[in-house]
Amino acid sequence: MAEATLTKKDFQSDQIVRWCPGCGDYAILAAIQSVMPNLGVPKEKIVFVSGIGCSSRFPYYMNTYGFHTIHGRAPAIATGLKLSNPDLQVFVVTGDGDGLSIGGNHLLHVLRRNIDVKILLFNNKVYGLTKGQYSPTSDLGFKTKSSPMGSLDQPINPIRIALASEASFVARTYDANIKHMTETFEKAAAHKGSAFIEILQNCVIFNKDVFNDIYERDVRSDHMVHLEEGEPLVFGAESDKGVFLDGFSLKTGSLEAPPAGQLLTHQPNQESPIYANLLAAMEYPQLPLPVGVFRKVPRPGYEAGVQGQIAQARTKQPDDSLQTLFHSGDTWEVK
Amino acid sequence: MAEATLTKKDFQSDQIVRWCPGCGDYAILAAIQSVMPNLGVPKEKIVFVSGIGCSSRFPYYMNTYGFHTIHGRAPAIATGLKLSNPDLQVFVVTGDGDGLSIGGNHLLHVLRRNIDVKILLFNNKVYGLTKGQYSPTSDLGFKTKSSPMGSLDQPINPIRIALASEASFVARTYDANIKHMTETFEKAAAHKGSAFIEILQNCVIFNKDVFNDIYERDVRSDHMVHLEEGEPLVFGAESDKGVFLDGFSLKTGSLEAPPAGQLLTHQPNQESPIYANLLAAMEYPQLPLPVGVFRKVPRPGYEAGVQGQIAQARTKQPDDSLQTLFHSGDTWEVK
Amino acid sequence: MESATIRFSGDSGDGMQLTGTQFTNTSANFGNDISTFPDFPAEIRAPAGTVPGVSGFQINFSTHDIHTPGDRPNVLVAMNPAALKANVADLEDGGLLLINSDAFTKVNLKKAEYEVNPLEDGSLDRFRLIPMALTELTHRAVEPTGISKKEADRCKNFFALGIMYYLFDRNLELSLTWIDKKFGKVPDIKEANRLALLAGYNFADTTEIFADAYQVPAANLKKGNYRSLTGNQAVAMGFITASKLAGRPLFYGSYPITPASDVLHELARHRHFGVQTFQAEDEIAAVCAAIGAAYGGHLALTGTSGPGICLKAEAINLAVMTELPLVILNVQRAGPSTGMPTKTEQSDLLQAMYGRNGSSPCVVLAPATPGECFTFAIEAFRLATKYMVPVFLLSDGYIANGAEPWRIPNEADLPKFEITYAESQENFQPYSRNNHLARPWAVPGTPGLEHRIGGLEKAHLSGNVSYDPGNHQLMTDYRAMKVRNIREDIPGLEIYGDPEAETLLVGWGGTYGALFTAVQNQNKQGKKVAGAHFRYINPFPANTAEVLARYKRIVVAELNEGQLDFLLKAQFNIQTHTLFKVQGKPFMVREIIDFLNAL
Amino acid sequence: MESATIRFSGDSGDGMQLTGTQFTNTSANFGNDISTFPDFPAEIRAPAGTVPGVSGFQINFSTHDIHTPGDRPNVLVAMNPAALKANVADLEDGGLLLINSDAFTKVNLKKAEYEVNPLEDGSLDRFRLIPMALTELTHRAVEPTGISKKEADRCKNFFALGIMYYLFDRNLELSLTWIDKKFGKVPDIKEANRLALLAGYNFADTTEIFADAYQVPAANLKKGNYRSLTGNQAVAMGFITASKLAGRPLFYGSYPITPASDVLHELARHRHFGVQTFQAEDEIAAVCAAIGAAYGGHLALTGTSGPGICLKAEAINLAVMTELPLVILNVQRAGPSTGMPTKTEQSDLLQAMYGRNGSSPCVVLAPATPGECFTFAIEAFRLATKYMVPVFLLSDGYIANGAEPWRIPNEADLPKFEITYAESQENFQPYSRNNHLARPWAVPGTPGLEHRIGGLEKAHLSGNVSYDPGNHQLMTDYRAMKVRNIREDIPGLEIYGDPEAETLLVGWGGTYGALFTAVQNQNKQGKKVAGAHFRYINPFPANTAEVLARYKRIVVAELNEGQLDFLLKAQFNIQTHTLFKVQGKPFMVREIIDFLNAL
Ligand SMILES: Cc1ncc(C[n+]2csc(CCOP(=O)(O)OP(=O)(O)O)c2C)c(N)n1
Ligand SMILES: Cc1ncc(C[n+]2csc(CCOP(=O)(O)OP(=O)(O)O)c2C)c(N)n1
Ligand code: SF4
Ligand code: SF4
Ligand SMILES: [Mg+2]
Ligand SMILES: [Mg+2]
Repeated sequence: MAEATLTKKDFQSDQIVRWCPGCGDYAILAAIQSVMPNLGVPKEKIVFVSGIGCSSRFPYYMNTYGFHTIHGRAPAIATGLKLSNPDLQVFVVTGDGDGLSIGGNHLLHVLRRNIDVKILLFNNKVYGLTKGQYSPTSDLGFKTKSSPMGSLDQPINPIRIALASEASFVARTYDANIKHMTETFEKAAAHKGSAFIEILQNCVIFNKDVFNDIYERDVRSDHMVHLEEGEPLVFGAESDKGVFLDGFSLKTGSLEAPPAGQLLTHQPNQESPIYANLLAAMEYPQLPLPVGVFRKVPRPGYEAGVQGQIAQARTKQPDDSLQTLFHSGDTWEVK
Repeated sequence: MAEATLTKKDFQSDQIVRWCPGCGDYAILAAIQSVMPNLGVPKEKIVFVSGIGCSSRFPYYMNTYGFHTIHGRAPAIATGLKLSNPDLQVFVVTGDGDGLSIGGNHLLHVLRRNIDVKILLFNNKVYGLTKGQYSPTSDLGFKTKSSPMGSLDQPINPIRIALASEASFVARTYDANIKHMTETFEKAAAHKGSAFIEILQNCVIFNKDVFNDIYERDVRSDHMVHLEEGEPLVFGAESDKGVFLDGFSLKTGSLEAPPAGQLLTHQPNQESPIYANLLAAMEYPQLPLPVGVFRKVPRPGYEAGVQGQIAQARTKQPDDSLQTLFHSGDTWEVK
Repeated sequence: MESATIRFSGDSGDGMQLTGTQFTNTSANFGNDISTFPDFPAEIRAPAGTVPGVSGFQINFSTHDIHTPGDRPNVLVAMNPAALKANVADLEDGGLLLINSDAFTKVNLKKAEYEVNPLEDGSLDRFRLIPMALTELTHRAVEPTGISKKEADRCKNFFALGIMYYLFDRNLELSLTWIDKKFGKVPDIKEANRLALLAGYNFADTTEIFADAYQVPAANLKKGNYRSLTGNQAVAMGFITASKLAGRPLFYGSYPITPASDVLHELARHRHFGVQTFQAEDEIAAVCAAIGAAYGGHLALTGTSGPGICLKAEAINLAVMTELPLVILNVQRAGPSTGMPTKTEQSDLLQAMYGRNGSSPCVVLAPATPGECFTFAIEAFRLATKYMVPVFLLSDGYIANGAEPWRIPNEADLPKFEITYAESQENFQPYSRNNHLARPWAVPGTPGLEHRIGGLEKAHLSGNVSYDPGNHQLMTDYRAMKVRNIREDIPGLEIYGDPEAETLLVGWGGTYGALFTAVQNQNKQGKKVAGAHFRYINPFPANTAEVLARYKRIVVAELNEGQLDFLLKAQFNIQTHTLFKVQGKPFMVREIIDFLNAL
Repeated sequence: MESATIRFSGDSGDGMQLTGTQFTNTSANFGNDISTFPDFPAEIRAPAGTVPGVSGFQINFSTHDIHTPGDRPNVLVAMNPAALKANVADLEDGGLLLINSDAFTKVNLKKAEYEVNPLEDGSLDRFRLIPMALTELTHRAVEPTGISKKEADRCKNFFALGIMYYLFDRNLELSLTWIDKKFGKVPDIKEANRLALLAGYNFADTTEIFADAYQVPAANLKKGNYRSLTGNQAVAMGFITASKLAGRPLFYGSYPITPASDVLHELARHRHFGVQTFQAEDEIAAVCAAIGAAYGGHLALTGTSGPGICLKAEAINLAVMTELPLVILNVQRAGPSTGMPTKTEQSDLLQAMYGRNGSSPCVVLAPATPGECFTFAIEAFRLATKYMVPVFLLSDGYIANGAEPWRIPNEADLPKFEITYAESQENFQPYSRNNHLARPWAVPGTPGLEHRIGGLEKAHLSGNVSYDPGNHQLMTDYRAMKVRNIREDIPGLEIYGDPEAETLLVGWGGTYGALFTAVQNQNKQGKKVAGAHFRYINPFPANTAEVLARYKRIVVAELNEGQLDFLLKAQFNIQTHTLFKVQGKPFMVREIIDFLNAL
């Protein structure tokens, strides 16, 4: 098999990468390129579809098929592509502006339909390409050229939006951890149906180090909790702290002297959205920020549904000749 | 005070109401008209802004200011109106198609910004005006002219979308109960900030009686649970059943012989979204459908924020003369 | 009688569309040429009995070729006062006016805003008024079935249809068969409708309310098998046909909107042809999904009406830049903004031409009749795929809902068009061009053709992003030339009417029937008038300048404020006389004749 | 020297925009007339050292009136090989080429895709090449401050600026003050930049690399206070001024997009003028919020660039139908689709005219210079509010980013316009019209005026929904007439150049400077050429037909494929010679002259 011999290099295009030096996008690109050979999918069957934004330049750097579309619409274009060619492996690359501002609605609908595309949302909490305006994930009070006195817009949480959109696979990862990205991407690629992955990404120019408090090496273990299926939600450099549910509220505590409540065990497969919503409510600094797979449930795929209807229709009406089509109503003859 | 003497009649316009006989919209209109005199707001300060759909004809029937805009965009237009005139009482009327299909993104953003508009989403699980195609809330398998073999689109739950959008007030009511509608609308009107209300509405032509299993008089008490602040989630004709949380799952049981788990007490004021998300996950027929106020939390209003910034800017730079503006950069004189 | 025009009118709930369609099919089957014009109420169901709730269906049937549903009906059926009010002004003087007198109650008169009963105040004297207790008569006719009063009420349209069948000496067979099929599962309703139809016919026969039945003999149509087809049905069938001819599946991305929704409904019924219909969350997603499918190698179509085109503009430009084949159907309605959704107009032509940022050439086609909706659906895909370019197909509410007999083609007679995808190769150049300037259609999944496209300006050949000034000029020119050169691939502009004419009547799209009839009429009266009708607007046919130059006087008639006129003036430096109408209504033949006579 | 053109070019990180702006301000202050043209790299930060990462700033300064930034620089400063590569073709033969030789390392040469070092292969022989170790020299100059190497590197633009100041005998004062203010909080950086500037100046002085310093004496500008202003700054200031003059708050609904974002940034800084800027979730929400604010009685503005206009089209039509005052700013960029976002073009004119469904007339204005962006911002609101109509204001990337000296007006000299809202009254008719056909502006909150508007066709006077055919025609005509009549309210088309000319050079919007200069130039050479420049495009000025008829030969020049040309031909039945350029670049004066000479 030809594809078995592919390497990361095969997925690097000949285009010069044009992100700012230090941009988190480089690490994400490297992670994706290193994951590609492991998918078992031939290069020509892989397509990257993106919107507009720094992040959305992504397809140019992948030596696969690529479509750099228009702002916010990548999920819709990917939908049409995937419906027409269900055996392609389609990735969507988008940003917090592209995916949650102008493109919020398409994101919602592609997820609820469970189209089998993998959506990578690069969240740098800012509009990079247009030079630094606040985005839907920017913090309240964030000062930018378009919000010189601070943003008044309550930020949204991409994970919560994805869950409300009935996404069947929802995860979060971060540019500072290639290994975590790689694993997360592989899980997403293996999932049948839509996969939504928020990637925390550092925009060194317009929102420098915004996630450092959370994910820098020396604080990471205290400020993040890595979700592992079947494992308790444990964190801390010594893995000595846990996340507990007490009534309707979450809190952290030491494992040795646990607080009131129940230590959570990670169950991404729960059909009910309740548990995943619980995790999605965890935000730093009140709680450690969860990364990993929040939810992963089987759901019927849309493409299969469409193909199924076509097959069923053909069984019922096997005759698809034009003559039959033309004569399908009342007809008469003029002699 | 002139407005104190207003009656329901004062809010009826001279236009003939043109919904189909039996349409649930009539009851909603009656409820709204009857609530108006109680708001303590003069008629001329009330504006109804709508999109396009059967439901969106609503403003024509209200003898207030009204704007029947374009499909899906009412929240955005209402935003501009409210920002320009913060002392207006602005209602948005939309449908499941208008508000969740084409307009889903604007809904999300108006809610997260917490613009002080009251959004009434008439959910009849179908596109009425365009004669009966499936909508984003239609059930899987729903057969319509555009889905003759059944819809393949996983429906979304408007309440879950509103919660993920960080809405500060979220409620559900239904056209079969004028009293419940009236109370809910009054609560929404009293809330400062965005209020989102899903109204279950019967489209007698294209989706006849779709909610009857839930809300018809004889089944209502068993298939719905009415949320009352501070009260336990109790239902049944004899108020003998309750909703219990057991681990991460909800179940119902008799109050006399309660199942394992904790009987829920309604707490719409919780700052954390966890509890409201829990309720939002309740769907008929697995569980009784909750109606009433899911969530109601104080959050800073956007209009006040804007006005505050203007005031603050004026304190800092009281001089708003044109000459100062013109001279605000480097200038030089030619003599 | 050579031809006759009947208009059925009643409340939305009275089944007038159905009645009209039955009469149409029977007449068509009989061998008449036909043309129909359904006139729906605005989309909200207005309260029963009011003028906004009136639904109408006009049919013109004839023993010779006809091209319009008729200006003014010879016979008007009015099921209630509102229907009378809404339609009586159109009835020709001396026309037959059949009225359901049972419906002329105080309440109904008030709903229709009649102060006095028009049946009694002499205001209808110039017509041959025939009031009949239609409700009562129908009730009596269906009594044996024991159905409810409400159900019985709903049969009165068949009673009325029966009367018309008698009056025009038509055979009941087709409608009886239809009733059998339609109501097969509810025997008493089936029986009731049967009884009503027969009773209407017999009642007319025995009561001698009419002096005699009229004869409108069969037309001398070309031999063949026929069916009746609306423009919306035809266009859907055309797209499926294109897909079969090309051997590529059809993908339709759409979002419901009046009057285009029926194309979605029609295509959705044809999954067994491999058709995928995708009801998107909005028009933007609909066109984007279609672009995705075009990229994926499908015959990609998106369809809507005017306001939806606004929303699709940005994405259509993406298809222009990426040079993907995309067909955009616009079933035009009256604008601007929401306008009058159920009414017809031709006012989106310049939007198709120029409604996008930048220099953004697309092909623009406009079928002239319901039947041509079929052929132009195929033509649209032939051009889109051959030239790798977006193609607009401008239909309108009038031809979309109007029907005419359609001679069923033989598969062998259909145009062929071949589609070739790029094949695996070394050093693939996604923006190389063939001799008609099309770039290769390289479908994901093809080994070795991995490449990147997008909305930024593309470098010639490589397709890489390019900001080079000369390249931008070159690519802009290519995009324009590609469309301009299509001139060589389409038929020339044809002239009909008097070969020695000095006046040329020019139109485009759905007004053909009225313009053609007006020219015929003028010629009969010895007036030296000819006509030319544009189906190809961008590019215009190669001989356009030459044809226009031949005439002393050019008259442009269109249902807008002068959009084709504008294009012709700008491109061909001509002066014109103009007849513009923006009323949400098709042209009446009379209006055109009067205009020509007054020149 | 009467005038000179310098272009600073370097990597995006080299501070060339800043350097250019400093030189501009100093020259303006000195009394030259100036015109500038910044040329940004495409929006993504390209890797340092590559051609796509080059940033340029051209300034033309003169002792007489000038109107363009100059075709070809007399002096080119190139901070690295990529900058040389990207710009050298534009430098005039014999021009001065100042180069930072330190940057011509192997690595950098490779990044710029130079095979051999151009400093060594004789390819620059036709210029006055001056290679200098700018990096090295700067490092040495700033050594006393002890700042890091990286920080020192960033001072070299001031070193280069110092050299230019010497070369053109400029005073350092303004830049020194600026450095003081800007870096006041970081003393060592402040000191370093000061040192670099002075060192550059002194270096040029002492080393005698230049034979002499040039003199470009002060121009004879009209007396008054001046400042330098880009089109984007000017338009923002104009809108704020309109708001002050009208006594109504300004509302700006927008979504960031190149090259319009700076208008949002600029307005956002002016909250103390009561300005509300609303950064919406997309362009649709932006225009809709503006429409809501217009309905609410504010001066409502929405702004974007071409692709954003596509998205706003449907909502603009709502403003057309509801007859609300709305100003739509389009800072045009190269299209179609995403096109070349940082490059200029004039290709959205027909989109402004026709980019909506139905017959949808809007006013279209196009300022000709950065300074006119100010006056036309006011004019746009005057017309929008007086006629209750949407107004397009078409700026472009060239005038938006280019600067010129702007004579600060006196408040008393500014145009007045009055706004009246409808007052409480009985039987209010929201679609009644005043003598210039505007309907009343009835703001929610006004007792007694409760009424309903929307996108469906409106009945004359009452504004109720109407499907009446005659009413639709009437309202369509009103909407068109209202805009057409504005002819009477705007200045006539003016002619510049030779009064006895037989050739008229016609243009619109941001190309004015180049066209004007070309005509001046031709006249100097005795050529009988005049010019006319359109700022009002819909409607055209009342005397347009008459003016055009006066000339034997009409030449239309525009930065698109012929959009104004198209409008003129269609409306005025003229024939034209055309000069169209679609390269993402402004006209060079030379191109126009050559074209005219070749006619
Ligand atoms: C229709 C349209 N509107 C606006 C823009 C301008 N624009 C390009 S990217 C962008 C935001 C990008 O933000 P995000 O998605 O967060 O990407 P990032 O650059 O941060 O990776 C905007 C507003 C555009 N290209 N098209
Ligand atoms: C841009 C645009 N697209 C499509 C339409 C057609 N359209 C009008 S209403 C509607 C759906 C209405 O559904 P919903 O919001 O559920 O309202 P309902 O009629 O059920 O009350 C559609 C698709 C339109 N008017 N404008
Ligand atoms: S602007 Fe920010 S997001 Fe964009 S390339 Fe630079 S660092 Fe990355
Ligand atoms: S179609 Fe349905 S929603 Fe619309 S008016 Fe009729 S019953 Fe109501
Ligand atoms: Mg971002
Ligand atoms: Mg609905």
